[in-house]
Amino acid sequence: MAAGPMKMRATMAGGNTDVRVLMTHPMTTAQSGQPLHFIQNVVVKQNGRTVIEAEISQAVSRNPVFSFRLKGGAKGDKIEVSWLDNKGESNKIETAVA
Amino acid sequence: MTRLGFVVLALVLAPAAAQDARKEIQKYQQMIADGSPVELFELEGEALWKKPQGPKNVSLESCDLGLGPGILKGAYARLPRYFKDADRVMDLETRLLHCMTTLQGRSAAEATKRVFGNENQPSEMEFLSAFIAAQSRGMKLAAGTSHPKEKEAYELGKALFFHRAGAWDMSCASCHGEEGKRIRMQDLPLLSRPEFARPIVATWPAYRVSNSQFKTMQWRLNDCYRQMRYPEPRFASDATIALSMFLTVTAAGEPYRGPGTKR
Amino acid sequence: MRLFFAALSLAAAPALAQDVQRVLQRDFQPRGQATMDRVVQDGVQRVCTESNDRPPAELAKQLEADQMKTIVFPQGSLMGDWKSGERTAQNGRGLQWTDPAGAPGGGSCYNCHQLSPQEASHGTLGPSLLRFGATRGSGPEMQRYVYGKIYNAKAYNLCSNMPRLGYSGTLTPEQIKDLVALLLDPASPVNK
Amino acid sequence: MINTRRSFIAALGVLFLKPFAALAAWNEQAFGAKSAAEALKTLGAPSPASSKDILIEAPQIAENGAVVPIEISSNIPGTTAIAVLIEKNPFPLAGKFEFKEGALPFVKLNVKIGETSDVRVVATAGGKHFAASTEIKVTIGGCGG
Repeated sequence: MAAGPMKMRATMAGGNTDVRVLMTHPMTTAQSGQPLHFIQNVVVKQNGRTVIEAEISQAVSRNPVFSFRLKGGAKGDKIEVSWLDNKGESNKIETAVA
Repeated sequence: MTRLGFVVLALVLAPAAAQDARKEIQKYQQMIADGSPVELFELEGEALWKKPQGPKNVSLESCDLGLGPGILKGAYARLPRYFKDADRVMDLETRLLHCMTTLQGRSAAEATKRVFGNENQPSEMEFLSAFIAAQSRGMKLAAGTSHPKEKEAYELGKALFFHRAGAWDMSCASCHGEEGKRIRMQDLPLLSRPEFARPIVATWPAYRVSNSQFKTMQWRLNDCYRQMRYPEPRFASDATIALSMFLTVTAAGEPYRGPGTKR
Repeated sequence: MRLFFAALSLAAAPALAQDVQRVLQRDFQPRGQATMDRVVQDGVQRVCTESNDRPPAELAKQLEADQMKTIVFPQGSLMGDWKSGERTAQNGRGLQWTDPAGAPGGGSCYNCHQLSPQEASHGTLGPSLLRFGATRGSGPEMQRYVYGKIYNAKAYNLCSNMPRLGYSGTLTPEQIKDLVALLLDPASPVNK
Repeated sequence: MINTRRSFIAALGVLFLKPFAALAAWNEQAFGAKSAAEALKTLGAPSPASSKDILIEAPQIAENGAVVPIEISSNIPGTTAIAVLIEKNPFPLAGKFEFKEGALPFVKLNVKIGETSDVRVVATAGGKHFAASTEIKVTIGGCGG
């Protein structure tokens, strides 16, 4: 799939917030013969505040899936995850902690 | 993976013991299933299910998959089954095709123009299969077995499974007819036996990590016949539905756990 | 459950081989080099399907003899180059609708057999052929046996799962000779 | 390398459309490094001390290198960053995660591993660097047809 939709689940588990996020993205490598196209930045926000900043390479698998864990938190917290790729395309998703 | 397979693998991958190799491959399979992007396909499939299309510009939302118009929950687990309105046994893709032509007014030629997609552009059938199959998670596989045409399909599927032809004299059983065999490193389940058919049928359709593609059961059968050196089975043909019927009835009772994630 | 299946098989008669042939003709289509003549069973395929791969001994003997007549043994040495043989053994292509017609195919040997010990990714559908020549010798008789077996496995065991690689046009005589060398040449990794 | 920094004009466009992008940085030098040692030097962690408090949960054998799941967590107090390096990949650095106040040093992701390789994880805590590694074997499946 070309770069596209995301899906996210954020749930309370053992007093912490578990975040699982799926991103539709080709993540093509320089070796694949296709134009290099991959996500470079991923940012996780909790109630508007940045909690995780990631830089990633083309070595992350196609259609990336990440799990993160936030300290504490509560049901209803707003979790936002956004990505930006090497072509300047981006996407984000927001969900409330269940 | 067979016991023998693991011994060989472990010898090659010394010093890991056979038991460890078995455990590690199981762990790999478990972990790729946990970290699977398969839900992205379900999401796109849901959007396509609800999208008005075709000359009649309607969505598939009133498509009857066997439990009544628009009822998705558990519908996939009951397929293939006989449909009175078409007087035919249908699997999921065949039924979807039926709804595309009857509800949306699309031609069969247009709707089947591109049934198997690729990693850059999955097909409509693939997205829809992901979404619909997912609505049967936890439901026991129970393909139709009471209508005479359902029984006929089962018998035909069974006969096809053991029928030897093609440039390489193969039947499905040439590879899937003995316990504990593998092709290269790939396990070959003995699909005519319930205990081996169950975990396989319960996890199709599936996301394939080796090529990042979502694959339907129709594709699975099509690609088997390609490798068996046969001509191509027609999409949604009675032969393919009969084979699905034979496999699904053999796997009856297994709770559906798909869409799966495979190597 | 058992009762249920018993009832099921009573309710619908098993599909007959002729029915299946008819269904294949109707539900399959030619694509690329995979033409429709491939779904027409020949005598071997029919007998093996109908007997569930256990043909009556007399009939099997007769049909095996017929298959033996299809094998064309080349003049001169049957030992080719084991290095080319290894490449052919690794190659799983040929005769599929995705393969270009006429292009040299592979033997798909590793799909089912263990050969060179260096190749860990081998199947188990067929017996291991590790040290095949070292344990069985590599004289003219053995060369002839191996060549013939690869050319048409059904001449030796009527309902073998092994494709008739020469008879079907999958492999050329040169390629089969290279595979003979892979199995029998003392320098081949198979025999090291 | 084709993955040059986005041009200024492109960055400007992104700035107006997507404010998030303007803040993003991507360490081109570290990601372009062709060895793990070079990448670590660029990250300012040339010789991390080995630590048992970095946990790497991964299968020792992967049936397919295109998707290898790895779960990483650090029990080193005050961990603020985790870097993942796949030694045998052409560009070993696969990712770098910065954990701010409110995040636990934990991440699970899928990576591509070209051939059997050590996977090294480097954690940063209190300005110091720690490392742990595990080997992942990549096998071949399928029928080659």
